[in-house]
Formats: sequence, structure tokens, C-alpha cells
Amino acid sequence: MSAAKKKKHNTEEYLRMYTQMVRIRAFEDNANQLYLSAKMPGLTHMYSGQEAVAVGICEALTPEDKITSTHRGHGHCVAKGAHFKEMFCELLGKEEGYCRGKGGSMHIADQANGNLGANAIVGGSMGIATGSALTAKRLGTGHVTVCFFGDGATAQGLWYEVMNMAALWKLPVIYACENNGYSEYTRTEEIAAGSLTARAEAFGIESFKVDGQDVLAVNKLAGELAARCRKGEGPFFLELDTYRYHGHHVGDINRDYYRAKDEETEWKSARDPITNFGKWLIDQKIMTADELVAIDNEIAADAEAAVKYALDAKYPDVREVDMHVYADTAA
Amino acid sequence: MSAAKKKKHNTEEYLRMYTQMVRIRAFEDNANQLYLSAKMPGLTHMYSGQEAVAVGICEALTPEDKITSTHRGHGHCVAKGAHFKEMFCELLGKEEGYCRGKGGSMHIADQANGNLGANAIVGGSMGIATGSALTAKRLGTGHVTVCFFGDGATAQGLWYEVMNMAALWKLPVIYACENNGYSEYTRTEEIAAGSLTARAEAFGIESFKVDGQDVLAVNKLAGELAARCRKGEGPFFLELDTYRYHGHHVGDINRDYYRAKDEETEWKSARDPITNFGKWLIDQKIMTADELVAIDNEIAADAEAAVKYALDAKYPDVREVDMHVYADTAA
Amino acid sequence: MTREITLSRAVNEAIAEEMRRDPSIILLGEDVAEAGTPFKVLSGLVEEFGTDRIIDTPISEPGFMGIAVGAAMTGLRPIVDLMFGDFLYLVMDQLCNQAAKTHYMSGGKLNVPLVLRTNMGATRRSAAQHSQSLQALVAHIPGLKVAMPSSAYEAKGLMKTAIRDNNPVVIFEDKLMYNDKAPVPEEEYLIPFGQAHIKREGRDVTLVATSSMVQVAEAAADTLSREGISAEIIDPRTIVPLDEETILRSVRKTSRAIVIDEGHQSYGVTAEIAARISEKAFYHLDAPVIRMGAMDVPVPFSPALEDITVPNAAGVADNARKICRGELIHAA
Amino acid sequence: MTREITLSRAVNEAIAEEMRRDPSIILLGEDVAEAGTPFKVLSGLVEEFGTDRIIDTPISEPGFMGIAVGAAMTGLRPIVDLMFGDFLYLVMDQLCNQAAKTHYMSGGKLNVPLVLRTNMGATRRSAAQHSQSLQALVAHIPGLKVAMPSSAYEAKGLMKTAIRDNNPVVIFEDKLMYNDKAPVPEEEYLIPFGQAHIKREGRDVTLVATSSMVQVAEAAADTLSREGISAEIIDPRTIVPLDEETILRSVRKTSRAIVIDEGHQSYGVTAEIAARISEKAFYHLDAPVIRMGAMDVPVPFSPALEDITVPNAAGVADNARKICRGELIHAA
Ligand SMILES: Cc1ncc(C[n+]2csc(CCOP(=O)(O)OP(=O)(O)O)c2C)c(N)n1
Ligand SMILES: Cc1ncc(C[n+]2csc(CCOP(=O)(O)OP(=O)(O)O)c2C)c(N)n1
Ligand SMILES: [Mg+2]
Ligand SMILES: [Mg+2]
Repeated sequence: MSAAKKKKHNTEEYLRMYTQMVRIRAFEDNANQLYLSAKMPGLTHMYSGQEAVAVGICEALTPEDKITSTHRGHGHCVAKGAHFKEMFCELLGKEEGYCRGKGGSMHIADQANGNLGANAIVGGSMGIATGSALTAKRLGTGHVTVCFFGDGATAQGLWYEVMNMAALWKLPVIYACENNGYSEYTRTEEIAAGSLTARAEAFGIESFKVDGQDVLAVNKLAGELAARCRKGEGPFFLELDTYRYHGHHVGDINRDYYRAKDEETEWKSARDPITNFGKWLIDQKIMTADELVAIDNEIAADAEAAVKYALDAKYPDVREVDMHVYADTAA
Repeated sequence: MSAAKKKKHNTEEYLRMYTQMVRIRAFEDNANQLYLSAKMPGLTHMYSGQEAVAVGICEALTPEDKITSTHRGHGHCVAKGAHFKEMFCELLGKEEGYCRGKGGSMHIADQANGNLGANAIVGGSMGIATGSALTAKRLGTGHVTVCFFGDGATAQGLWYEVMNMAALWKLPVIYACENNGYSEYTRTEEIAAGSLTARAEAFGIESFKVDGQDVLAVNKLAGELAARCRKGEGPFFLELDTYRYHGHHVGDINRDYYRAKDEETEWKSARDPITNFGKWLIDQKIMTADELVAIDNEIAADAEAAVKYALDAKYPDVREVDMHVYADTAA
Repeated sequence: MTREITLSRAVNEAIAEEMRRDPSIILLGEDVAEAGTPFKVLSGLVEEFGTDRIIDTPISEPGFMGIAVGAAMTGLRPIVDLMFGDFLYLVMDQLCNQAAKTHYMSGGKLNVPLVLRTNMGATRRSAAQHSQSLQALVAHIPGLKVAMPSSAYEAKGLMKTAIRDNNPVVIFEDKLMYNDKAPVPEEEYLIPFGQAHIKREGRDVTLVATSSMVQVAEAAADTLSREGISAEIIDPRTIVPLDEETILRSVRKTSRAIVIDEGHQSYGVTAEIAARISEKAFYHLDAPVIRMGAMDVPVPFSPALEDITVPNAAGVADNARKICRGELIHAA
Repeated sequence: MTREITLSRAVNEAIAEEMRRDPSIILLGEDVAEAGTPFKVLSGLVEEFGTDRIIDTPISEPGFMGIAVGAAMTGLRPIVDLMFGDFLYLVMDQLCNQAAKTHYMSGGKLNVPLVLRTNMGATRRSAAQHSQSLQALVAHIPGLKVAMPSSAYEAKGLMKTAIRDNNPVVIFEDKLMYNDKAPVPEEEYLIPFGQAHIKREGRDVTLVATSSMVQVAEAAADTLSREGISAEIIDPRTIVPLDEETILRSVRKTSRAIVIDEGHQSYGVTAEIAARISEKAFYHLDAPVIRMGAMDVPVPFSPALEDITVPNAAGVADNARKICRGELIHAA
């Protein structure tokens, strides 16, 4: 590849990463607004602040590669290629949602783009991701599966069970722990003894710690590991340092008792993945500030339009209530 | 303590260890015989070959210290102080058994001696042992709990969950893994990736590997760790290399397809914990060969008498069938 | 007049009172200490009892359930806080293979005095993994007791009894009722297990209802009474042990019964209660016992679908009218 | 004449035939490969299909169940071998929160075609943690199908159907029946789900029996026929979906029913079936439906106790006699 072509190529990649991070942030800002204005049923968990993790990783994957997601799953969903319209429809329980409104925020899945779904059971998708990797190995598809989960989820025994099997069977799966310092209202130190990377290494799994606010660093590492997975060198474990800007869920507004305002301000002002990457793009003269603002604005408009569409969209027919309990089986 | 007194003291300890190991072997030989002659209901898992583990550890404990046991639990039960009569009665489902015949081999418990029970769920007692240690810590009893389990049980996620909490809360519990090389008909290497001690260490738990056929080595280490537990320095993990002489259970007779005869012979002839300890006692002039034979014979007679007693003992009354489903609660 | 407090407050009081009385009681679960649980039910307890007794755990449901079993076997009386009833699946082994069977398997020598407090209830837009009402699963397992408080009053009295019970007890609180108020005496009281409460007396039809379905039954009974149909409401309060006698006495009087529970209908709580009524009050029944459980579907997220999956007052009234009028519900 | 083979052999054949037909089928569990399971049911499969498709797992039930769910969602058709039904508690989360709900939660987009084969049945002196019959638990969860073969014939036909089904199916084999022989055709056949089998026709009383209880019912029916009582035996074969129609048709004819299942009686399978009969054949019943489940006690080890905890032929015959003679079983 010529240098110019390579630069062009990289520029496209950079742009996509920037765009995808901004799209996640825009999606979450709107989702939060929907909740605060009582237009969204139930509650939901904001991904804002963690964008570089989902985007850095998913941009290293193909659409056929799989991911499993969590209760904090909008970011993964957007990053893996989902559209705003179907996502907002799902969050509002509308028929045009990815799951016809039956799943909602905590179960949003986008099978067409390889997103096997959010999961409301902490750690609940660890087996699923590992099984997806077993399929890839057995069928020789060359697909990689990334299993996203939080620091809190490392307390679930299931993880150790599936790591053991993934290691024994050399499955193409990457366990990606988004360590945002908290599980609900508890600091990670209080619920995690020892070292997370050592836990994976004890099973013979090569492990890495990376700055989850640095989209390029995440993307580079994820790209390398995905390639190694395809060569049969998996599984891998990745601990990504990151931070959630909002409360544990949208309703968790008063959080002084467990988390200092200063800490929040620090992360937001010094380590924001979008701001910092934007600055870098400008510094490197890849983009101008105006170009970035134009992108931001376009995405904001897209999100707004999608929200409006979703608010007006129709609910599933009540007759759908007992559809999809069982899949049809060809006779 | 004077040298003479110390020697005397040690001699008593050595004798107890020898005796307890021989008692376990005698118990198992009889249990096996009962099975082979179709006098025992169900099936059972022989502890023969692993005696130094149970005895080395339990001799380092007080009667108030607790243990949890496994499906292969007769050895732990004897080592923690149980009597032949009540044990055989339990194995035969008789009313005078430790559990009135309701538990049987896989659930034998001896609460009076701190044995919280065998468990037919592999790994099932890991939480129980950890909870027992929580009681000790909370009530300040100074008791230690030892959690016995096999190499196969390390695949259960529960272990990682409770290790994490034991480490966070500094509980006085010792996880003692009897690595006998097999879980059922599968070699440990095939089902355990990485390193067992590293798995515990990853939680910040100090870990040790010890020759499980050497009763003195086991006893010494267990004594040190129990003392440290009492000082609040627990938890600990212990991997004990050992071997089961019989099949996975009494009915597992033809095992060539998964385990070589040579391997069995090698362990039995070169590494038998009783033979080797007996030799050492003679070498050290602590006991004579004749004295040991006398002990062996006495124990054999005891066991035989207990078997006879148990065979003649009566079954629980059928009216007991729905007793003990619920404990009474004082009004 | 007795003061009114919320169900949430009632649970909090019950636990606090018992913990004051008995130092062997501890409570453990996720975010139970400083956070006082996501539902804020336990707020204030850690301030009074400290982190030695109100213990925040990692997200390890099987693990802390197992720890509770071991603690209970050795002298503590743990209360396990399981944040959502849907997580019961994760603790089933420790609850059903260990806690439930230990007393029996040990021939009565080991006790497991623990309380598992958790919740149930749909229509909160929490979707399929945070909305289940799984009481039938644990009710099926001998060795467990199962309580289903229907108001703040029951929540307090049953919780205190549960804590003093020497067996594993599972308590299901309806998460939609935490803010519902009811009169709760200042003085101490306990509600014995296995004693149903006749919530309302009536002549024409018996409504056996659990937990929040008692409210549903009451709303239906109000409607019915305006139409001249007198409904008797029985709240079993504990489904294990089940106060069969009180239920049967009522049905023998009214000759008609509707059983309402928010768990899935098939192989659920309504089946057991209906089967017992049909068997043991057979000759008194003027019509088949009607069962009203939740639909046999995972709980859908969409508000347009979720509400129709659970029994409601209009449906109960409708069924009551039909059997009272002698209409055949099914071409039976 | 058709050859006779054991139930064990029938299961083996079903799996082998399907694995030959469809390369996406894999099987995983503990000691399933070289050992062919402790019950030796799967002997020979690994020789034919290799360790890529017959996969020995560590002792990690939740883990390999979860792996099976993920594999099923992405293109394989896994058969999970759960060595004892009592270990169901360990896989409940992956089975009930994940496998059972995925199709629904995804609005029909994701499928989970997997089979969980496990066992049930007491009287093997295996005590409380290796003797349970837990079919009621999974039958309660929408999204799962549940099969209970009563002979080698059913075991083969139902297994093949289960493997081809696009949903999670749980199959309970009675571990005491592995060596029981029955005629099984050489030719391929499948048994559709939701189609009960009229095992024996009769006039006077309907015996609805699952799994090995069909044998118990047959023994009872033999006794009864010598006394001039003609019993009809219905084997539902799958309890989800349940062939209500065939059961009701029989009861409408006989006017009397006994439901027999080896799970605990309370909140168990007999409750659901009895409740449906009582509701939907109400006007045809001459006597209350009798339920015969296992006693509500953990399974005791002692041979002196264990056998009396499960329904037996004498008990069934006794009850049948009583309702046929019009004796009131309960002072109802
Ligand atoms: C099995 C289970 N236990 C508890 C919960 C409640 N819960 C939801 S999110 C959460 C914290 C998860 O923390 P972490 O894994 O770090 O993810 P984060 O929320 O920080 O993204 C908890 C305890 C749950 N959903 N599932
Ligand atoms: C949860 C569970 N899974 C499977 C089994 C069946 N099983 C009984 S013993 C055993 C092997 C255990 O191996 P290990 O822990 O090494 O103990 P060992 O038998 O070697 O003493 C298995 C798989 C069980 N009893 N419980
Ligand atoms: Mg977190
Ligand atoms: Mg072993």
C-alpha cells in the first residue's frame, strides 16, 4: 500500500472512530433526556465516557465477528453497526425496534451486525460469547467473538468456568473487561481481591491492561488480538480502564455518597475519549475543528430525528404478546 | 518443654497419625468389601491412597475446627474423629448412623467433631466452608475451617467467587485441593488450564503445593497455616498431590481405558502414605515393626466388629421418612 | 389509630428489630450497606449495625448464598439479600441442594436458619430478566418455606417470623409495592407461618390471592360488590406451609374459587392451590376452580405488551361474574 | 417382529443418527467421550464422531450450559449432557434466563436450538442430591419444552424430535430405566411433541402417568383388570407442550383420573395436570382427581425409607379402586 493510500485509509478509519464515538454519546444524551422527561419506560444504563472501548474494539472487527454485550449496552450496539432508529424504537418498546420492543434497553440485540445481545444478568453473556467462539472454531468461520463485561462481572464464577474451557480448547474469544471503577454503588477495590489480569493469566490466558479512554490504543491492541485469534492463538483477556460519566443508571442522580464530584470532573475534563481524540485529529491535521463540529452536528440531528421517529412509531400489536415464545421448527 | 517430653509428645502425635491413616484404610477396605458382596446400598467413593491428606490436615486441627468434605469423604470423616460404628451404620442406611441413615456415604456428617458433611455436588461445599469461616471471624471463636475438594472441583465457578470474598474479608479458611490426577475418568490436565496455585494467588491468596503422600509434610504445613488463620492471616490454598487407589467409585473396576495399571502400581508400591510413614517410624526407632502390626490388627478387628454391628443394626422406622424435613422453631 | 408505613419501611423495621434482639443475625448482599440496596429498603441499617453485620458482597450470588448456608450451619442467622428474584436461578444449587436438604440429610443434626429476601413482580418495564415471579420454583422444594407478603403489615410480621425460623425461608416482596403504605402497629408482632388471612369476608366466591394479587382481588371485589356479588378474599401469606384449611373452609362456604398469582400460570402456584381445592372441596364446588397466573411468556419490555401478561382486577371480576352466574368458562 | 433394545441404546441411536444427518450437532458434557458417560449411554459416539463433536468438559455445568447457548445462537445444535438431573439447579440461569428467553427477547430473531439431556428418578440409593425429579421446575419456564420418555421407543423418537427442534428442549430420562428394553423399529421415526400416547385403553379410570410412572400405572392396571376395573393409561410424553386434549378426552370418557409423576407432589407436575382436568373436565368428573407425586421430603438414602417416597403400583391400584367404588378419598 502506498503511503498516500495508507494515509487515506487511516483517515477513513480515524473518521469512523470519531464518528462512532460521537454517535454513542449523542445516542446516550438523547436516551437520558427521554428518561428525564419521562418518555422512556423503565430505566437504562448510560455508556457515556466509555466510548473508546466499544469503538476501539468494534472497529477492529468485521460485521461477521460477534460481540456479547451488557446492561450498559447501547455503546456496544452502536459501535457494532446498529442504526439509531431501530435502537430508539427498541428503547421505547416500539414494533420497529431491533427486538420488536420485546427486549428493551437491557436486551437489545442486532443479530445482523453480529451483536448477540445485551444481557441483564451481570456476567450472563460470558458463556454465550464463549459458545459463539466454539461455533467459529468448529465451523472454521474465522470469526472472533468479543465478550464485553464490567469489573463487577469478574466476581461471577461463570467467567472462570468459561475461561478454563476457552483456554483448553483455544477458542477465538476476547474477554474485554471495562473497568469503570464501580459496580453500581461500590468501588471495584472493595469487591475485587488480587489482580484481574492475574486471574485470566492463571488459566494460561494472555492478558493486557490498556487505557480505555484512548481509542487508538484500544483499536491497535484489539486489531492485533483479533488477528491472533483468527490464527488460533486465542483466547485473550483485556482490562480496559475507563469511566462512566452518569450514575449507575439514569435515575442514579445523587451519587456523592459513593463517588466524589471531583473524580467525575477530572475524568470528564482530562480524559474524555472524544475530546482527546478530536484534539489529536486536529493536531495531526487530519481534520479541522470545523469539520469535527459539522460531524457532531450532523449526528445530533440524526439522533434527534430518530428520537422523533421512535416517539411517533407504533407499539407492537397486543397479539404479539405470545408470539416468539417458541421458534418454529420445520416439519 | 524438655527434650524428653517433646519426644514423647511427638511420639503420641506420630502414633495418632499412623493409627488414623490405618483406620481410614481399614474402613475403606471393609466398605469396598460390603459393596462387592452386595451388602451396601448404592455406591461409594474410596479414599484409599489419600490418607495422608486427611490425617495430616485434621491432626493439625482441634475438634472445634470445622471441615467440609466431598463425595470421597470417608477419610475426612474418620480423620476428624468419627467412630466406625456410626459410620458403617450410616453407609448401610441404619438408624444409628451419624445421619440416621438419611444421608449415606455421600452426605455423612459428624457435627460433634466439626465435620459439616460430605457433599454430592462437586464443589458444593466451598461456600459452606467459607461461611463457616465467616462465623468464626464474626463470633471471634478462633476456629479454622478446612475445605476439602478434588482437582475436578476447581472447575466450579463457585470456588472463585468464595475465594474472592474470603480474600477480601480475610477469613480463616484453608482451601485444600486433593489433586489425585483424575476427575472421574478424565485426567486433570485435560480439564484444568494453567496452574491451580496461580488461580488462588490471583486473588491474593497465599498458596502452597505439597506432597500429599507425606503425612508429616502435610501436617507441618497445615499446622502453620491453621495458626496463621487464627491470627487473621488467612485464607490459604493448598494443592496436595495424591492418588486414589481404587476406581472413581467402587463399581469402577475396569479402568484401563483411562488409567494405566503401571501408574497405579507405581503409586501403591513407591508412594503409599502408610507404608512409607510406617517405615519412617521404624527407621527412627519410634516404633517397631511388631508394634505397628499390632496396631494394624487391632484396627482391623475394630472395623470388622463395627461392620458386623452395622449389618445387624436396625433401619430407621418408616415413620421417620417425613421427620427432619423442617427443624423445629422455638415459639 | 395505627400509623401507616411503607412496605419498604416495614421490612427495614423488621430486620432492625430482630438484629437488635439477636447479635447472631447478619445481612449480606450487593450494595446493601452504604447504598441500602437499589430499592433503598435497607437504608440506615449499616449506620446502626456496622459493616461487620451489614455486608456488601461482590456480584457473586452463588458464592454469597453458599457462604450464608455455611454461616447458618455454624451459628449465625444470615439474611441474604438477592437484588432481583430473577437471580434465584443463580443460587438454586446452594438453596435447593444444600440449604433445603441439610437438616434432613444430617438426620436432623444440622440446621440452616437463613432468610433469603428477594422480590417479584412485573409491569415495571424491566423486561424478561428483571420481572419474574419465581415462587413456584422454590415452593416445590421440600425443606424451604416460602412467604409472600401482601402489604407492609404482612411484610413486617412475616419477616420477623422468617428470621426466627430455624429453616431456610424465602421471602418474595413485590417490588412495585415498596412504597405502598399500610397500618403497621408500633408494638412488636409476628405473623405465624401457615396461617392464611381472610382479607375480606364474602359469600359468593373465594378469591385466593398472593402478594400484590391481593390488591387486584380487592379491586375486583369492590367492583363485584357494587353488582351484588360478595367475594371472600384469602391471602395465604405463606405458600409453604400452605394453610389449606382456611382456603377449603372458605370454598366450602362459597362453592366457587378463583386462584390468582403473578407467577406464570403453567406449573405454577395457581396449579397447586387449584388442585388442592378441586380435590378436597370437590363436592362443594359449583363450578371449576379458575386459575389466573401470568401468561406463559417471558415478560416483554414493551408497555403495550407487558401489562396484559399479568392478572388484573377487571379480569378477576369478569371471571367471578361468570362463575357466579353459572356460565361455563370452558366447554367442560 | 421389531427388535428390542434398551433405553440406553435407543438414546445412543437417536443421537448417532441425527449427528450423521446434521454436522452442526455437537454434544458436550462431563465424561461423555471416552467414558461414554457414567451410565455408558453414549459409548461409541466419540469413536464415530471424534472429540471435535463429542466434547468432554470440565466439571463446569453453568459454564458448558452457557457455551451451549452461545453455540446454539450462532449455528451449532448442541446437545448438553447433564450427568444428573439434580445438577439442573446449577444451570438454571443459563437455561431459564438465557436459553429460554432469547428468542422472545430478540423479537424472534435469535434461536437457541439445543437439547439438554438429563435424568431423574429415585430408589437407586443415591440420596438427596442424586435422586431428584425436577421436571416441574423447567416446565414452569416459558420458552422451554420438556420431554419425559417412558420407554426406549419414546426415548428414541423424542430425542430425535428434540434435536431437530429450534428451541431449547429438556429431556428427562429415568436413570433406572436405562437397561429396560422395548421394541424399537429399525426404520427412522420421530415422535412429535405435544402428542400424548394412549398406552392402554380403558373405561373406568384414567391414569395419566409420566416417564417410569407409566410402568407403575401399567402394573396397577394389570391388577385392576383382574378385579374388573378397566384403566386407561395416558402418557403425555411431553409435559411442555402438554396434549391437554387427549387427556381430557379420556377423562370425559372415564369420569375419573389419577395423575402420577415422580417429582415432589406439591407445586409439581401432578398439580398442573390435575388442575387442568378439574377445570376443563369439571362436569364429567365423578370423583376428585387424585394426585400421586413423590413425598415432599428430600430423598432419603436408607433403603428402608427411600422406596416409600415414590408412587408405586399398589398405591395406584388402591386409589383407583377407591374412586371407582365411589369412596370419598378425602372428606371433601
Ligand atoms: C446476576 C446479577 N446480579 C446483580 C445484578 C444487578 N446489577 C446490575 S448492573 C450491576 C453492576 C455491574 O457492575 P459492572 O459489571 O462493573 O458493570 P458497570 O455497571 O460498571 O458497567 C449490578 C450489581 C444483575 N443485573 N445481575
Ligand atoms: C456438580 C457436579 N457435577 C458432576 C458430578 C459428578 N461427579 C462426581 S465426582 C466427580 C469427579 C470429581 O473429581 P475430583 O473433584 O477431582 O474429585 P475425586 O473424585 O478425584 O476425589 C464428578 C464429575 C457431581 N457429583 N456434581
Ligand atoms: Mg463497572
Ligand atoms: Mg480428582
